[in-house]
Amino acid sequence: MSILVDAGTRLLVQGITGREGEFHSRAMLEYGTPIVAGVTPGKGGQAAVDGRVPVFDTVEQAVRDTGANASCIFVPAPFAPDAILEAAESGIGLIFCITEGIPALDMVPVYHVLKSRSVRLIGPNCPGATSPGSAKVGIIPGSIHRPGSVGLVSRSGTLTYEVVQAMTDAGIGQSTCVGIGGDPIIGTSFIEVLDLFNQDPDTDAIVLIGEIGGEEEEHAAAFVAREIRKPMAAFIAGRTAPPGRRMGHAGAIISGSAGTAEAKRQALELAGVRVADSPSHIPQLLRDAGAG
Amino acid sequence: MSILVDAGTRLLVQGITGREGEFHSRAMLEYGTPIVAGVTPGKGGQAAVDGRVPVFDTVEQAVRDTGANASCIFVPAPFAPDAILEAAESGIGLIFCITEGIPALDMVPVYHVLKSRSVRLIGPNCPGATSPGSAKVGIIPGSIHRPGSVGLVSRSGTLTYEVVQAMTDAGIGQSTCVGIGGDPIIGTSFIEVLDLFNQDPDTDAIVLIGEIGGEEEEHAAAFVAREIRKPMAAFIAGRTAPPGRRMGHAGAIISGSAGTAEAKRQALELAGVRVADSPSHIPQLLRDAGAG
Amino acid sequence: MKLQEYRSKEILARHGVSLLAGQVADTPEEARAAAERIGGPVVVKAQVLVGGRGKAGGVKLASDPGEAEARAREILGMRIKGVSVRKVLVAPAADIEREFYLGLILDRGAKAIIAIASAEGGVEIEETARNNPDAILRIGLHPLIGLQEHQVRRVAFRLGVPAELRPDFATVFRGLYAAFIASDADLAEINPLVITRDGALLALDAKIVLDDSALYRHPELEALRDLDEEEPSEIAAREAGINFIKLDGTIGCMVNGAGLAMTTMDLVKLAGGEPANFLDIGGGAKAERVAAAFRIILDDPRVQAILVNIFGGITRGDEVARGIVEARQTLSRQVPMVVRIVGTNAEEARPILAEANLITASSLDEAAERAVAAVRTG
Amino acid sequence: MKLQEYRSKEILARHGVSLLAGQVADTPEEARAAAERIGGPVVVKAQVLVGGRGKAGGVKLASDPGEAEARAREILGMRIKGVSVRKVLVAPAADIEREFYLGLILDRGAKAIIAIASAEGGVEIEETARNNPDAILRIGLHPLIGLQEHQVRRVAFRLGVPAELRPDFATVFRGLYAAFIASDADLAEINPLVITRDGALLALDAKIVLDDSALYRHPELEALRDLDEEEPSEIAAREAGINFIKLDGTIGCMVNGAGLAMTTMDLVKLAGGEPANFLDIGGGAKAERVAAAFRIILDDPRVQAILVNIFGGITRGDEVARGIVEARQTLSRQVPMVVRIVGTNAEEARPILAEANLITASSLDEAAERAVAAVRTG
Repeated sequence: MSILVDAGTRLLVQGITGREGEFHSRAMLEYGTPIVAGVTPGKGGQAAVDGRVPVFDTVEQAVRDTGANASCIFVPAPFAPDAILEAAESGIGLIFCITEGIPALDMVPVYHVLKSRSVRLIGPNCPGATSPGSAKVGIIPGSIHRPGSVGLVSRSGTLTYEVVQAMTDAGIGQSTCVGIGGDPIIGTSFIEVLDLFNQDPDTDAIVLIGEIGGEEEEHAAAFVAREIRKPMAAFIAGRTAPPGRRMGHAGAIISGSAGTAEAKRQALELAGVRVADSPSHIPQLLRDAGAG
Repeated sequence: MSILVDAGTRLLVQGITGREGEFHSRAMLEYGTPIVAGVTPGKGGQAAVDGRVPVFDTVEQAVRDTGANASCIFVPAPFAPDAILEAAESGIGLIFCITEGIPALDMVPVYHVLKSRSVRLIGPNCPGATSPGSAKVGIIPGSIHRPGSVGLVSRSGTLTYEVVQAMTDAGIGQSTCVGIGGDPIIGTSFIEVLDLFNQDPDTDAIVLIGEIGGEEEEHAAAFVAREIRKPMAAFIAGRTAPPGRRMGHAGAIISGSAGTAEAKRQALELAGVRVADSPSHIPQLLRDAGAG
Repeated sequence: MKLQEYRSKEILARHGVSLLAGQVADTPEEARAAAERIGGPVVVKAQVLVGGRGKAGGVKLASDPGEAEARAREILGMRIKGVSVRKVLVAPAADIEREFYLGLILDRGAKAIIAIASAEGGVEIEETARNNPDAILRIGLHPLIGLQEHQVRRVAFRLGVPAELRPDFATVFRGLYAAFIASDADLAEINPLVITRDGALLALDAKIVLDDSALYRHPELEALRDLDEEEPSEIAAREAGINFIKLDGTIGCMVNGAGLAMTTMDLVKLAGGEPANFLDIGGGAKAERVAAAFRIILDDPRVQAILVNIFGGITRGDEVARGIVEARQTLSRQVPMVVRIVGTNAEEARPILAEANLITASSLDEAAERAVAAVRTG
Repeated sequence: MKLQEYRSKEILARHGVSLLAGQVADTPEEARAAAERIGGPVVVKAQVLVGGRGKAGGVKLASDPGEAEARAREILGMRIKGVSVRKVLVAPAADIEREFYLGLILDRGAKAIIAIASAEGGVEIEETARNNPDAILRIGLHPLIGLQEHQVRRVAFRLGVPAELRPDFATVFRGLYAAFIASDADLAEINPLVITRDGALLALDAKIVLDDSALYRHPELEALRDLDEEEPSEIAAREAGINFIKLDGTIGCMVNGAGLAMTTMDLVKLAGGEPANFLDIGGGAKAERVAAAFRIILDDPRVQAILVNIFGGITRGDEVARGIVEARQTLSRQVPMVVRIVGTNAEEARPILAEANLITASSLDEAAERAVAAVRTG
């Protein structure tokens, strides 16, 4: 039915007693995601989110006492890299880091340490992932989803919601929607998520939402051409973005001639992906491709 | 016929123009080991060892021009860790570090970087390896060997020679003799070499030469009990060594109650290994075990 | 955040990179004084953050202080790629024998710093990459242990640095790396790194680009930001916590989320209009931030309509709607405003917008079309 | 190389670890003066490199300077595990509420530093490991990125450090780690780390063991070596570049290679004798080094015979033989000498040894037996 998160997810929230952490934990609980523990150093023994979630001082304690198997991090940027490492070292195999504004050089060691331990990190600066009807981890509004068989992967936040809403409005449900984050250094690439969707028997078609900057979409296109036979549609934001300027996301910047929306579009089309001019065209492209 | 080094070895010597490097390179060439290149930064373009070996400034150049696939390092301790990393990064898959006196904390990152790249390091502070009749890498005197089917692995230098000589004198030849080094942090453990011997069809029996300090021999014993069905004999040096004193090798120190010769002997005997009271008894123990 | 040449050099010098620092001058007279203090021939260099100043005539030699003043007079006030020159660097002229390129950049693919070097210095590395890619050496630094000595040697040998200058080269390379790490850079380059005829190794020009996300821990670097070259509206936006980039069109955009903001611009263009800006108002979107965003957008006299596109997630649509209505009343100039609010509390937002007589739209495509139409008919 | 408590504390203090440093005294009078300067009750602690000084009566409280002098008089000159006390540390007495153990050690198995902590401080960690292993927390530090903040927190929470002292605990832990790395230690421990009744966190005792292989880059630490507690013969050996450890037997051993040297000792024992030393003369074995080795061995009046065991590899047997013969002539005392030389140029060595009337042997077993026999008949 889904990838990454599902009914078996036992979620830990790091930074659960912060404003953002508490707000989104409540939304996740309301969606039905089992949050088994929270961590805030120094607040161990308390209960967060209206007394519904036990709080621990360390991830190690939380994992030992609750069997948490995934973590969602809302810790502020200066402390988030350490929080990621703590989760990884405590046996958490899947980590979502929602925090934005983490310095790129801080993420370099974190990325490589996690890879060497085969721990999956989604983000940072990502909205998380939702498997409609079973679990949502992160900040994607639960209301926009509809269970179904189209997987979606995106570097963006609200743009993702836009596309998901358009799909839901058109009656096209989602298996899982994953935001991988807009930073230059992120834990999980398009390719890795595409691979998961490709292997997921309950995902019949895939939507990719890219944007300017980097070469992730180009690499993804090469992977699609080589590996993926499921119908795909895509949208690339930033056709009108000027070169050399950082468009909000630290990763969204056209450097020299690299990273333009046009190059990404061409690469994807060459790989057989239908690329939309507007998010609202995605449902039709999926139908044209035989999905939905 | 052997493990690690053989007729296919294309050796590079780092520090070839130093006194030790040149002396032992000559001995290796005389033994028939193909030394295809030497490296001494700043001496690129020269020829070392009586004009027989071309010298390069960097390992990268040497590998590109000569196809070297193994390296033997005679670089002084302050520069040896960098030399190991240089070899590993330049595509060398097997590195022998003869250098002694490298600070242990320098070896910590080197060890882990090499493991992550699947590069095999033997040593440091090791005598190298010889596959009698085909190739010798390092400083083990070539004259003491005799080709045969007993594999030998040791943490020591001259003690190894003693045992090899005893075997050769008794008519027992060796497939390969490997010195893994006497430092606390070494690249390749007893277990890894035992595993290679276990898989080598031309090795019929195995000799292990251990010494006090650490728990390598105990771990090896557990591995032997689990995996090895070939006859084995062993010798452990240091039954009379006092606790708390470093017996020459940085790794040879009994700490508290750990690392004694007696504990190692017991662990090995429990695993079915015949443990000799004197190096000279090894040949008889091998015969008793049905080998040689 | 890009640093000017003279700022970049200050940082490199602190990390042991040898260079001819020179002095910054705001006026031709200061340039003369600087040349007098330096003595001998100098080079007068425009300090701008855009590339190509050499080709544009922004770098000139002067053999004496009088000439330095004259050259500075020519360069100061000059416009290079739309940026007017307000500062020059007066530095001793070097007698160059060879020029190298040496740079470090954070590579997104490798998730590590890579070193880039070329024996063809003095030209942009992108140009060398196009014309003579084999002249470029790239070495990935280990993400956890950083620059290693063998890598320094490898670059020195590949560039053909003479034996007697290899220790100096190592000092420069290590200094460049230390500066990169210490300042949380995205890029740090020396171009050219030169060998002079009298056998010295010197950094003649340098460029450092900082990671904006790391500026919070480098207030001393944040203070080096060159506001002269920024649009006043962009400065105001940064101070208000708004991501804003000025463009040339007529339709101002106010959006929550960077990807959606770019998409909104794209759809304005697709509908036949021209976006006047990129604007991501961020999460929450409080009333005062909305008001600030409107002021910043309307500061641009070319703006003839505003398109507001909010996808409510954390942000609640009715609050945004109220903020828009309030903020609109405070504006000095009124333009047609197309507002699209979806997601959380979008229903509640609708009557608020209707009451204020704002143009609404349910889809983004429709919103873009209405904004374009408003400009056409406006 | 082990450092005395007061040296270890000096290093930790430099890295920000809070402690009651105290003053070192060589005489009871100095101890009194130190106590006067400190004021209030003090603790007088024997400075020796062996463990168990507390149980041996080497640590005593004194409530005033007069008492401090008296206690110092008792401790100075005392023998603890064979080492005579030459220095005491006079430190302010702390009013202890809780005691922790906190240590870092280079772990051979993990090939990384591990942190060890226990809420049962004040006793040796090996004892806690035996009696209450669950009280010990071990955390492996990442070999490439080192100590992380979450590890510091984890230890603090596990030990139950009160909230108000957690920042101080973090400073201590980070300081211990920084001291470990900066001094190239094998081990660095604070035991006990205490919370006093007035709520301070202090390192009351500390121990650092340095990596001998790294001393070449720490001349300032090498200078801290406490020669008082070493055998003079071991000091002489180190200066001659010889690996030498004094033992209690009667048969001196001179061997090339550490493993072979241990084996030679083992075989002496197996043959019924007692080795007088471990001695690895190293590679090459030049004549002057051989002579120095003999002098060092014979310095021990118990030595009644010498067993020389050389396996020629790099070392050429005939050269060693000549060195032995020459060196023997310079010795003040003659004892039976059994010489076994094998390997490179062993053939050429034989006539040289025979001519000098040295006892020879072809196998190591035989050599050991002859040395034992020489002592018995000697």
